[in-house]
Amino acid sequence: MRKIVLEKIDLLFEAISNTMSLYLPVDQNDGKAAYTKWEEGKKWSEALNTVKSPKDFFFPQTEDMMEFKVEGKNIEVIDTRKASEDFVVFGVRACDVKAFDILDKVFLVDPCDSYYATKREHGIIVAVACNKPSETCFCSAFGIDAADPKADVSAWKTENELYLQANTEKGEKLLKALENVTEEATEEKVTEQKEQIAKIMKKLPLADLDTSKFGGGKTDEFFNSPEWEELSESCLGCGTCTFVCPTCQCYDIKDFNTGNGVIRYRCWDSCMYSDFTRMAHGNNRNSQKERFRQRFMHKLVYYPENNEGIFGCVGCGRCVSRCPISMNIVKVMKNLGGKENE
Amino acid sequence: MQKITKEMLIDKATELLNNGTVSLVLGWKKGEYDYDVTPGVFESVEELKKDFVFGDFSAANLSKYLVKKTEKLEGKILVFLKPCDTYSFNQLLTEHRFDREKVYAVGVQCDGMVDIEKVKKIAGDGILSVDCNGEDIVVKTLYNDDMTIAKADVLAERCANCKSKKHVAYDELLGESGEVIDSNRFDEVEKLEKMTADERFAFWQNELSKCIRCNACRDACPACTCEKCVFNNPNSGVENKSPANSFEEKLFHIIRAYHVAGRCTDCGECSRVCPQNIPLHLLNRKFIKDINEFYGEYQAGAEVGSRAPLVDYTLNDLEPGEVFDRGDENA
Amino acid sequence: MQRIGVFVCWCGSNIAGTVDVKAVAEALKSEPGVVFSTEYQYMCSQAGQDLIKDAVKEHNLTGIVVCSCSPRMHEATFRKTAAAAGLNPYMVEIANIREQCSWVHKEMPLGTEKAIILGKAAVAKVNLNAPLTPGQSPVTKRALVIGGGIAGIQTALDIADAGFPVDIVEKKPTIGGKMAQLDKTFPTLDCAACILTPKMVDAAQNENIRIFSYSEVEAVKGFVGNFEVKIKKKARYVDETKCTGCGACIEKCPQKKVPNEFNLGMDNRRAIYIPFAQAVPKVATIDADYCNMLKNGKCGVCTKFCAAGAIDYKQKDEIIEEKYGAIVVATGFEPISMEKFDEFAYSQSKDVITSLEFERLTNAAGPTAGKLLRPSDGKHPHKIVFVQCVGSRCASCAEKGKEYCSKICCMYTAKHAMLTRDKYPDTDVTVFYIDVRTPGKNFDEFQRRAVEEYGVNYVKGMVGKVTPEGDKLIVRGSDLIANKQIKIDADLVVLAAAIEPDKTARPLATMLTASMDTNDFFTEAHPKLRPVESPTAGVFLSGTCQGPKDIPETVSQAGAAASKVIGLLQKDMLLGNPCVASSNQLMCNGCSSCERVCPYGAISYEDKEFPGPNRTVKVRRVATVNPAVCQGCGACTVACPSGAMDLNGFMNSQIMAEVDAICK
Amino acid sequence: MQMKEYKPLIVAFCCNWCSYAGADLAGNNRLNYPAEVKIIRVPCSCRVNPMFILRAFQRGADGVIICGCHPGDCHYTSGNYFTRRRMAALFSMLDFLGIEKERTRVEWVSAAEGAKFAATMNDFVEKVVSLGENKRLEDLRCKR
Repeated sequence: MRKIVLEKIDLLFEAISNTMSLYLPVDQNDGKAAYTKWEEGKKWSEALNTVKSPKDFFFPQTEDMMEFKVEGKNIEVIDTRKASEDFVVFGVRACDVKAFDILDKVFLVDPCDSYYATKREHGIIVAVACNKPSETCFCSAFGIDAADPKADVSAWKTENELYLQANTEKGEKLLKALENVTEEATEEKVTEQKEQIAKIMKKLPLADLDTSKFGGGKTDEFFNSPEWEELSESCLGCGTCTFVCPTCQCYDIKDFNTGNGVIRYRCWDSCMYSDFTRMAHGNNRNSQKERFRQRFMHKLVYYPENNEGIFGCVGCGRCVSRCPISMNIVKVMKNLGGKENE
Repeated sequence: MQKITKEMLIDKATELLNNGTVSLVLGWKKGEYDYDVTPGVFESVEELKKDFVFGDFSAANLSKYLVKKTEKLEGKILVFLKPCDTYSFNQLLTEHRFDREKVYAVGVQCDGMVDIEKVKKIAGDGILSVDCNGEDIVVKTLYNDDMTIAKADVLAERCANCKSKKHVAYDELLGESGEVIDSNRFDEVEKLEKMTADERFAFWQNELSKCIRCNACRDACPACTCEKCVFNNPNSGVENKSPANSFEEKLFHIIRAYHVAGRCTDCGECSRVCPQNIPLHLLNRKFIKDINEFYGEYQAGAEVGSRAPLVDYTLNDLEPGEVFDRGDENA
Repeated sequence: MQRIGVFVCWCGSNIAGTVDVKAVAEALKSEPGVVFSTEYQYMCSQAGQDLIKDAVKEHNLTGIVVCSCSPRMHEATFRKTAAAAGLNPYMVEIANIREQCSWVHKEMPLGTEKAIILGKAAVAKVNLNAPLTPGQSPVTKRALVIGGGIAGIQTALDIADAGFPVDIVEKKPTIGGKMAQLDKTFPTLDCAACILTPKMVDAAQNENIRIFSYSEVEAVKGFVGNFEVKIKKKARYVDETKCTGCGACIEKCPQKKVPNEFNLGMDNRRAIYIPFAQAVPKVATIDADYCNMLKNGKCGVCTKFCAAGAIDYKQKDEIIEEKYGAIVVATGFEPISMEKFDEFAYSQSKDVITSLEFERLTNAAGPTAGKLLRPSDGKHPHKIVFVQCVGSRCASCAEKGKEYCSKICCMYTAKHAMLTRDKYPDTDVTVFYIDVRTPGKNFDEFQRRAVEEYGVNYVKGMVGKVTPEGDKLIVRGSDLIANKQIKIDADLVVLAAAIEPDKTARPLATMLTASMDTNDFFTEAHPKLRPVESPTAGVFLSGTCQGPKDIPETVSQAGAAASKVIGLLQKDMLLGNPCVASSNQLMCNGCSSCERVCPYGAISYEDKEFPGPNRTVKVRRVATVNPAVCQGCGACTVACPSGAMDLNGFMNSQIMAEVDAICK
Repeated sequence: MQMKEYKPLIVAFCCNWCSYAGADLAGNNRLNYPAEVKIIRVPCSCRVNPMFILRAFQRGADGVIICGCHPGDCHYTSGNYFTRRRMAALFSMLDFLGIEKERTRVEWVSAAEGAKFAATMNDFVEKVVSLGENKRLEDLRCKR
């Protein structure tokens, strides 16, 4: 385990940036944190988390896939990908780290998504434990330990220091490269910090959120629940929840005619949108209720069904705080989950 | 001035349900916390008693829901409208978006809504309870003991610059209806106007770059009730799902603001719902300010049936080239 | 996918001199959809057109791009060519490489490059063209004239003379309008009644003309060639078919204290009345506001004395529905109210009168039998002051007056002054004027005669105040030429009140969806080139409803409107312009934005059923465009936020394709 | 690549009845204006949707000008009055976003004003050239 005093943390950032790009949460002018490329003067945000999740680094909102050039009757297909370089995403919370697992299960299984895979290979994630979780946090419901995030590197911020622990080869390599700016450390303070966090976690309003009702094989139980009607009735059908969500992985592939060729790109799609998965015959989910249901059934039933019971939600609380009408997965779980959750 | 409590609204709704005036009630439902209020429909007195709330977080403008909720409705729906919501209500009526006969509108006195983001900025994260009590609010968090904050300091931007406490439409009123207010709502616009073009460009480039094209602004906007939005229509030539680059970001927000220009009542929902806190209302207010200055004061939704300025004209209107000659703003 | 043929014209050396036409034809060959591309010296020549026709057949073309002169020159030509080759004429697009390219650029490379781009834009557009067919609609061969003044009468007579049936709707009990109230007419001084009443009789006797007097237009539906109009025939409580106009009822009517509007309230009439002796139809009307029988059921005198048995107290308003092919608006004018002009003491003194009241005072059939007597004491006035421009040209007093010039006041004031001096040489006559405006045949000569031969005192300046003092009216004004204040103790003051459109015009315009200007005068389709047509097809304008006019002008405009109507009615079918707007109702919100910008009233709304989610049905209000009325400006397409409204021939997608091609 | 002289790209929307005819007249009188100006014919200036203008900028235009009949002379009586309001609002908004206001213009050109058409285009092109390439409303995907 290594450590660095927080006063000197910029030295750490500088050391990383010397060899690769470093991204970390930085406060924006509206007071909200967003992942930003580090350069001198940028300060690591104190905020619990960013509005947009770090999935953007591996699965960007918009990503060019290829380009077509048309000359007469010939079409040339051009791979426009640039050679990838290593980069570090620093300050990722336990929930978001877990979210990468969920994305991996989608993108890295056969057929493997090479766009995603390349970025995952080159990305090094430094996760940081959550000292001050928010009332909207419910990661513990999904078995995530906010005090002990497991990424390439795990980190803990104490009053004066930052402790770093490598968990993977990539992580070790990174810490090795940072030996000049860090010093050897014991786990004492970290254990203390973990305990403190654990205490807070128990006090969170959503600490007891029960997921046991949900999981694979529950389609019949929930699909026709009368609650969907009421839950979805004020849904605006916007894409906020899906776009701030660290685990939503749906995308659309579109062509953009530049006038000189066609760029084929993919971009995030939202199951809340009326044209989501529209097919030649039309749409299979015609009402907002059906679209709303799809999102939560996917997170709570369909995904676990296909992925050894792992839920498609990590309890980061982004949708809880960002939904324009304050409808979210917590309310859905409590309403569908019966009295135990009331 | 009397304080309006949720009980008063529940009583009113109960009365109207019981006497058969309405069959549904459109109001606000309590959430997980004190602040995450959801718009909702209530069908019975029991439901009202269980979940109905009204308070400093009943910010959502319910008028837009009338478009969908009245579609197949037999009988009437009761809707509670704060003063600014009544403007949207009228504007929707002007555009024939719902049948007035199917709605029983109760105007509710509004003392301004609280922005939870502002509360969090002062009190910190981990909010356990927010107790709103007239002038002050008491906040309890995981990390702090009770903290008392002046409500004035955490008012939502649109409420701090409230344009009107007057209900311009209602069948019945709960509490008092106030007056149109000579607010400072154009101050921010003016500040931007006074900047150089380069500064303005930098400002908007930065703000709009945050856009994630979640469409929340559009989907919450009571003026955006198109059956099919041009941005969802593959044949429109502007359809897109993502803010692919800075052009797409600008295109979306310019066209959206233009499409609601003269129809936007300045209800502020766009900025309220933006997950990225982009001050979108400034775009709308720019149009409103321009329209007021170019063509005379106009408040969309102030009356039903009024002619929006961009579907109107006079013989001696300002020339587009003269827009910039009204005194050199950068001098 | 289209099969497009490109035809590049040399126009001799006009194009080929600055544009490498061969290069253009070659470059456009590889554009999407193009299957054939060629050039020729004169595309518009017979040989050139044959070349196009042959190519259409040989290459199975579905679209044509002609790179040539302006479409304003030969678009019609090439459309005919296409039609002759069996193509829809609207599958042709022109790239203007002469007026907008070869003639304005000097260097061959530049001209060629631009010509290619313009050609590409045209190709991009044709790729999205669709065949268009003009709509046809039948014409109802009957005209409606709204207003029975001299304008309406003349229009109706002219249309009737051409053999078409015409209905006149007049809100008053008689036709004749304002002209019937006049005494003499300038500049010839012939008596108004002598020239008007024969026309009224002509109208009444013309078998093609029906007169609906005491009637109003209640509702108008439809469009050019096919208007459906509801006319309300107000109850006059006298059976028109029985009344002989003998006047016995009037003589015996006990209610004698009804202000006589025909004499502008300067004397009284009975509750049953005929406005004036030469009224058409000469039928009595009962004024329900004053008739004792109708008010409280106590009287019935007229019934007793009516030998024809025409009195019918139970008569009700009657709605007549009729179809028309064309509508002429001839609603005329009213003098503006003088109530707000306190400075002239109009409401304070009976001896301050308007010029129209003066007409009645000098008219042999008026309240004084033509003797010029003061309304207050019946004495002969010895000093008369005429004030011109009362409420006209009054930019600063918009709240009570009008900004425009009422046009007729200078001449009638000169007429009044002259006639007064002629009949009563002992009377001093002073006219206050801002300017004397007398353009018109023999107009200026007329006004000069008033000054030079009749000694009318013209003072340039405005009257500041009129104060009644005893039996005098003290008139204070300024003489701008002598630069002094003057004071006249007058016996009578005559105000040349501005004229304004009749109050019924505005609601009528709404019914007709005809546009009006801010002064409520009807707007013409084009101020210079289509002065008697309203922008709404099939609605025509006659007389002062379009703007202030004197009688000769009114009559000539009436004739012009009639000739336009005749031109329309003699057609059996109207062929529309296919480049009209159309609404994609699936996307339409029914918000009315398009309707509000449509200058022609071509857009209406209907409630229609649409499939909702999951086999439900929902009813929505959606716009529909009447292609016979739409003129294709496209204003609605931009007003429509959802893009549901598009314009055939200039579709959003087509224009964007052109933009893309140009910017490529 | 060789540095080329900067040639702006100008899209001119001209109404069929006045300005397009005015442009034709400029041609008839052989009045020169830069070949960078490309005209798109629309029935009336009120047919021009703000989306077309943004589209032109997206696709690489450096300036967009809309020409219509003089107010009061519209073939459709009121079209250009709507254009006037729409474009005043739009241009002001573009300026508000910091996009150079000189890149957009509305000019009233009658069918008789061939000289005005040419002069307007010369002036407009000159202004746009002085601004240089459109960078603030560009879509890099369209610039290859």
